[in-house]
Amino acid sequence: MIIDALAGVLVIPAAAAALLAALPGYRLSARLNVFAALLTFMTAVSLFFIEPRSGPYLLVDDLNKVFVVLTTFVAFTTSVFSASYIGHEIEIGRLTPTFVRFYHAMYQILMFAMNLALVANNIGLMWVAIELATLTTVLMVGIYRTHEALEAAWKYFILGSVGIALALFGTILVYMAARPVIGEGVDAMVWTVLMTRAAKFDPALLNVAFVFLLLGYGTKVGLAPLHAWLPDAHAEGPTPISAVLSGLLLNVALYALLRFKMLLALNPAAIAPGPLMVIMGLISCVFAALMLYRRRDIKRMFAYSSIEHMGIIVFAFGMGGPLANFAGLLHMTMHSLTKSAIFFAVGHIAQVKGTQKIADMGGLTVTHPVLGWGLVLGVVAIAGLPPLGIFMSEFLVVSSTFARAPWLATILALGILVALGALFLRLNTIAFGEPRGPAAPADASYVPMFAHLGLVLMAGIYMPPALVTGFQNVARLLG
Amino acid sequence: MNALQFDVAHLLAGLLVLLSFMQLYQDRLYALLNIFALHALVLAASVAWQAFVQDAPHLYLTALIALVFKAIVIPTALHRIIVRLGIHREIETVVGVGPAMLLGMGLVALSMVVMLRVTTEADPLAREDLAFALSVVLLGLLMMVTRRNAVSQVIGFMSLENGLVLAATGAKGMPLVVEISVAFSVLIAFIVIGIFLFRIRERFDTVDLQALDRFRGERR
Amino acid sequence: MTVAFTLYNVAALIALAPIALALARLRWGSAIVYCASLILTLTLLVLALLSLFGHAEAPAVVLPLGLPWLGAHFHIDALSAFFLVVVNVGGAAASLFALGYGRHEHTPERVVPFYPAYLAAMNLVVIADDAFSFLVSWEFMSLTSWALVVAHHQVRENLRAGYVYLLMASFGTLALLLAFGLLAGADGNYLFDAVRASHPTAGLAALVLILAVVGAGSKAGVVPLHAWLPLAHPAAPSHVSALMSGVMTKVAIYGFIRIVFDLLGAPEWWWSMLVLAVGGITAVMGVLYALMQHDLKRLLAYHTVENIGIIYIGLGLALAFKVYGMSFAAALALTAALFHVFNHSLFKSLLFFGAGAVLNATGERDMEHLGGLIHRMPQTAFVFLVGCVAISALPPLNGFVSEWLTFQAILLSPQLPSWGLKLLVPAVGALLALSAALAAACFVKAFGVSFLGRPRTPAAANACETDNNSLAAMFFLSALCLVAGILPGIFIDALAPVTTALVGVSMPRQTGLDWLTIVPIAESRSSYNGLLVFVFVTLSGSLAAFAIHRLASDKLRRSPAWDCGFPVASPATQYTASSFAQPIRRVFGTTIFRAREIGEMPPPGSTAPARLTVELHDVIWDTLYAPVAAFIGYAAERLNVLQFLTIRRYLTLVFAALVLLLLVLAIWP
Amino acid sequence: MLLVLLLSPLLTGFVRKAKARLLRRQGPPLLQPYRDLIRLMRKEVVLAESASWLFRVIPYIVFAGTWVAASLVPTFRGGLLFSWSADLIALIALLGSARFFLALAGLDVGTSFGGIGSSREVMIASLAEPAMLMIMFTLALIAGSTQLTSMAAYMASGEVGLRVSLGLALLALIMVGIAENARIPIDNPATHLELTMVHEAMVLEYSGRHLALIDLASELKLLVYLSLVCCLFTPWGIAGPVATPVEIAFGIAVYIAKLAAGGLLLAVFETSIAKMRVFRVPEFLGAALMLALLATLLRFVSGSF
Repeated sequence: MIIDALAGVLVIPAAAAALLAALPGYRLSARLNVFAALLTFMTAVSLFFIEPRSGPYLLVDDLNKVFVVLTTFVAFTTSVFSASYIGHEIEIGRLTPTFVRFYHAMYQILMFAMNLALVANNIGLMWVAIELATLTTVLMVGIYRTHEALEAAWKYFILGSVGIALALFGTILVYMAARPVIGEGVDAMVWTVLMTRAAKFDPALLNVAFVFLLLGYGTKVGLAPLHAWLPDAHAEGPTPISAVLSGLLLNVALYALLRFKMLLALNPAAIAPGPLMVIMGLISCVFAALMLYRRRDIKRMFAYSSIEHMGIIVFAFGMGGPLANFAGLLHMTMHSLTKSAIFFAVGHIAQVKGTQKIADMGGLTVTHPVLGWGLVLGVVAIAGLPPLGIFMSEFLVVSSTFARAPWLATILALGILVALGALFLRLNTIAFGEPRGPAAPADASYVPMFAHLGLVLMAGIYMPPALVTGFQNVARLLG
Repeated sequence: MNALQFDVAHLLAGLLVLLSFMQLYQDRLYALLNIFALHALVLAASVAWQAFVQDAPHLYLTALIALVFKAIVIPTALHRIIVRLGIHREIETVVGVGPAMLLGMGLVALSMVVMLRVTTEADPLAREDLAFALSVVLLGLLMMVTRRNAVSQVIGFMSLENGLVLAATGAKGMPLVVEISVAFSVLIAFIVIGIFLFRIRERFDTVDLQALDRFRGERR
Repeated sequence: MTVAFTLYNVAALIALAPIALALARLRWGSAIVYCASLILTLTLLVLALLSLFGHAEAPAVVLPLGLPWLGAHFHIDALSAFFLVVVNVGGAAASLFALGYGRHEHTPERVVPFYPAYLAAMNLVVIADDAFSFLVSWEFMSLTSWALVVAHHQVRENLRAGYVYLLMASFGTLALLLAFGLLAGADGNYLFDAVRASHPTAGLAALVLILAVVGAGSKAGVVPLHAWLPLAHPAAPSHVSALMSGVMTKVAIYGFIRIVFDLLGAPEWWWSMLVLAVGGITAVMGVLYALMQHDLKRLLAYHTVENIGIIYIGLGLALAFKVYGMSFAAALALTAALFHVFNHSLFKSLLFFGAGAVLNATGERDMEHLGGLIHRMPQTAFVFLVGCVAISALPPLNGFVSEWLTFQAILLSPQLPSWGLKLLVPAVGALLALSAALAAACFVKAFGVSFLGRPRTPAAANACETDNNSLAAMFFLSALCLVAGILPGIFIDALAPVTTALVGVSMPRQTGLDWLTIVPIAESRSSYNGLLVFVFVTLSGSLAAFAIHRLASDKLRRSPAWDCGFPVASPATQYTASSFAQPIRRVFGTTIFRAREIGEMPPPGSTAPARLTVELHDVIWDTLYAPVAAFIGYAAERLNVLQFLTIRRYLTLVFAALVLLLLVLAIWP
Repeated sequence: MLLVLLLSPLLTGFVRKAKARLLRRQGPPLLQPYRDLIRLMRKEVVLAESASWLFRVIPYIVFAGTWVAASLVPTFRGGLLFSWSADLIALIALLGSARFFLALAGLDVGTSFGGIGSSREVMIASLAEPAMLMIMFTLALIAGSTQLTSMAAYMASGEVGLRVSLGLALLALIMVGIAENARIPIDNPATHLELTMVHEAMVLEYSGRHLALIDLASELKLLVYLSLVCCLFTPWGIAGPVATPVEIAFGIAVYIAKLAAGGLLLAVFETSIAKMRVFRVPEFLGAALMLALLATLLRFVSGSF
């Protein structure tokens, strides 16, 4: 092939973005959006079969392959969902066609940015990509132009930019640390080079760098207490974007963190990044679990649950070790799939009920059985009940860490339990009981939602050995 | 590099920290703006000096951006905003000046301690520069969280970012510096536009709690 | 081979669930589903019996499911086989009952799909051979039963019940998860064989034991973890309540036995004390709670708690004997516990079926609104009476036999060297005796108030006998109760392989003895022959009847009740459930439930009725659950402030975090 | 079996007579109970309309249960033919089931009196039964068996001696027996229209042969308890499994003598004490339970008590 798959995952979205920006008309652009996403996804999958060479700017290895494929897949399904969602938004006039055009272009740019962040072989490039992704999402969160949306976007924007600044400082520090060893120039920012020489870097500089990176990218991951932007951004933006935010952007930021963690892990003199991550993960998990109780807005509630799960994942990676890393990866994958599926459901629910207030929706399994039971299934999955995949990952996280750090694992387990309590408390009101709110039938596309849930279910019962070995390799890579 | 170059660079960086302190001390908006312009000016100078020392011509571009955009355009823009919103007589610090200064001292000391643990084979200029840059960043952040007024918060953010640029230029041979400074200018432009758009007077977000509740779609 | 077949059937049950979803709306849909699950459970039952009596160690089956590098292991040993029998007897009976009962279901699509899945899950728990499969099936069991509990979700209480239930279930699962995490170690040896091979240190084992007591106990309904049980069991449709009470709690017992007796290795002496104490308290508290109820199904649910306590007493004794190497005594105690497991699964299902039949006929669960049903539904009344006699541990039915065995085990315990046990065991024995007596009282109340007397409401007066399928199921179970009561030897011998596997030896063979007597230790010590007692009683009874009717009068005249000369027509003058329990409430309730009776007399001359209100407090709930909930609520409320900060404050948070971390670096050595 | 059947009314009659004598009354003749029974048998049964089939079956069940229980007690000779078919626990349980059904009968007609009766009956039983079981524990632990014949045999053999636990058990057994047989001070078998009555209230609706059976059953019950005391605490004179007619005759004589003594004591006790309020009963029985439990504990703690 002329351009290899690696470039493909970047070029296709970029081109699509340009095209969509020019293209008027909702239907066509929506289809094109879906098509581009699908194409990107297939290119990403092809990464597994034809190994492209990693250059000074682009890199592909087992780690980011997993991320890229996951990202592109969820991006694809989300684009399918957003086709029907946005259609409804236009009907009720919440969005004008111009904004829709803008929206689709932005969507592809976001894909481009995230893919770039994932395949970037250069810490500077990665930083730029993540900043780009942030700015894009800021614009999309504010797309409804309601006061609340602007409010949320503004908050996201300010906190995000501070995070970006901190991350940049960290990046500079890493460069400073690398320069004496590697020498000036681009090489001192290239992952592949950094990894080989990391042992000789100045530990003190690396430490400071990691602190800044942890806070900078941690803001994007949504770790407490840096999470403030996340719930509102999820609640006020269009639901597809909430799905992308929860399902993908958090992962991308997490990916950056992981890379730097690996870098630090290679340097014996530097502080162990693990404990920091474990503590922040625990704080986020328990904090978010408690925050779930007072939520009245359905999307905001699930945003907090994202924070909780990010906490669990970061905790797992912080604990390290092949088992915990495997669990973390698995949990991240499962969470992306499940959470985006939930947001698909929530999006349609909010549309049919005409509100996001939990109090105003009820008895969903009676009025809209498919949506309702879909939501129930999703919540069951996200709460970590079998036979769905998250149970497996949580089982691995808790049981593998309990022998090593009983108290931490216990706290985590209690956090999970508290969160489960909150989720089902709300689920009772939403899905069961006397029906409330309009009962008009939903013109929804259930395929993406149930595709995700189906995958999660399958992973909970049977995982293809190829996938397992892949994950195990990555886990070993993460140390 | 010889001692002179080192001293000059050192002097400029130190000057930046000093100016950050003065910003922290100032509570009149106009004065704040002027000091910030000065801040940007010094930054430009130090960047230029770095460009000369490292004979890296692209850094001149960065210096130019700093000079034109930060030292001239933004301050004037903010000036006009202040006039437009009629908030030029605001005295609005969260903690008093004294405590703020003390905090600033603490931060500078902290950054020194953290940075001076860096082993010495990283060249001294880099170390000193980084120490100063870190203090500038922290002071900028401190400014953001101790000021109520949007404009002064923007200024805080910008001085923070000056610290970043200082660090980036101090890092010898660091690629993408120009791009980064451009990107940041874009970011700041966004913020300023945002202030324009939302007519944000007091804080970044609205005053009264009911409004807050409405915004967050929550009822207490 | 049996394992494979069992798995096929389970798979068929699981596959039945989506089919059921499709069929649910059809007219005969639910009937088809229940019929299918009846057939499948019967086949499973046959398989289980084969592997129980065949004594052929079926080889384990490994499926490429579950944990990737481990796979899902399934294995049937004697213990699993026995519990498979319990599960599938209950399952078959419930399916048969549901064939009739299910027709009255308004929203079958909320019940039918989950029902077979629930049965499958319970089977899977019992045959799982690695920690992951075990926990998956365990929690899947909770999940499906939760779905069944909230089937009638329009009722607020049911939703709350389901909520509490799911929380407690997950809590228990987490405890078990931690226990297995400890057993498996950091490198994750989740296979049961590997766990057996690893010998945990004393402290570790102790922790695991406590976690097991908590984890399995929260599902079995051990006081004080029982809170969900009386809420959830009545909420579900009656055939499901029967399964939850009669079978699922037994599956929990299985989990406990599996961990403590099998996986955990040599026990410590104080373990048995813990288990015994838990059992005794559970038994008495359960029956006392039950006495205070007047909701029929809730009363039954509380009795499940009591019987779980009795079973735990048996297990505790077995542990104690095992510690001190008194294998035969251990075998006796364990047999008693397991036999009671079986018996309770029989009569508790039977009673819940009866309650379900009553619910269908009258639409009432509250005994205060029932009465006189024996006239309208005599057959149901009869089988319910059988169940009552059985659960009240009265000869010649099965409940008595297992309690008799437990008493025999208690009588062996003075040989125990440990002083703590010497003091604890008789106390527990007294508790056991007390709970048995109170149980009898409670079921006099349950049967008397709801079936005897005069109907208290039109609904009760116009009730009609339930359908034949339900009756068939109930008669089937009562027949089993009788057989297990008069021919216990067979069942005890069937338990021999289980006890051999767990404590090394088994009770002496019983079926060989003449007249089918059971003799736990030696005939000079104690023996019981249900058959003869039954025969004697029937003989002398009929003899007396015959003699009197032949020699003396057999004339009979109907007339209004005499009632000491001043009968009152209104059925409201009958004793109600709460008034029946009043003396016992006075004796026990004042301390345990802080029960108070407030009588309001109208002023002289006013025609207002006098009222007597009784208020009871669930002390355990108030002292254990409420505070936790309150704390979480408080924390949530406090933290919720963080949702409403200004951006500057959020920035302050970030700033603080940054400074904090830098400080950490600064003071880093 | 027949013997106990025949003796039981006599015992009741004797107790009544003795009481009357103690009260300086003439009192009914000794054989009065027989006459009552026969008369009742002859009478027709008047059944309440609201009574169910259960109501008519119960008398037979109660009678049969009690009778079987009675016939299990070795009265005058050990090694009864089927004594191994049920031990002491089973015996208690049999009496328990008799009571269970009787209480049901009280509720069946649906009158307030029946309700009072059975609710109080079960309250008493719920305390008396555990006490009984505890007593049984003590004895079983001493005798090393729950098998009545072997227990009696062991007790008869002199190696028991005087023991604290035995004394406690005896005391408790007597208290329980009094409660179980609805004697003063727990209940008053003589009266009807008294709100504190228990047993009589339960059987209020019965008449004719049913009443006869139930009365017979309660008389049997009294006999059972007395003969329990006899065979467990004063097991002298009980003939061995293989015994000559002379021994058997002697055994019977001794047995009747014991019964007479017991009845006399009972009568004395009853006349010398007043009926207590119903809600004092739990304390009375609680005391019995505690005594029994104490006895058991002592036994558990060391064999020497």
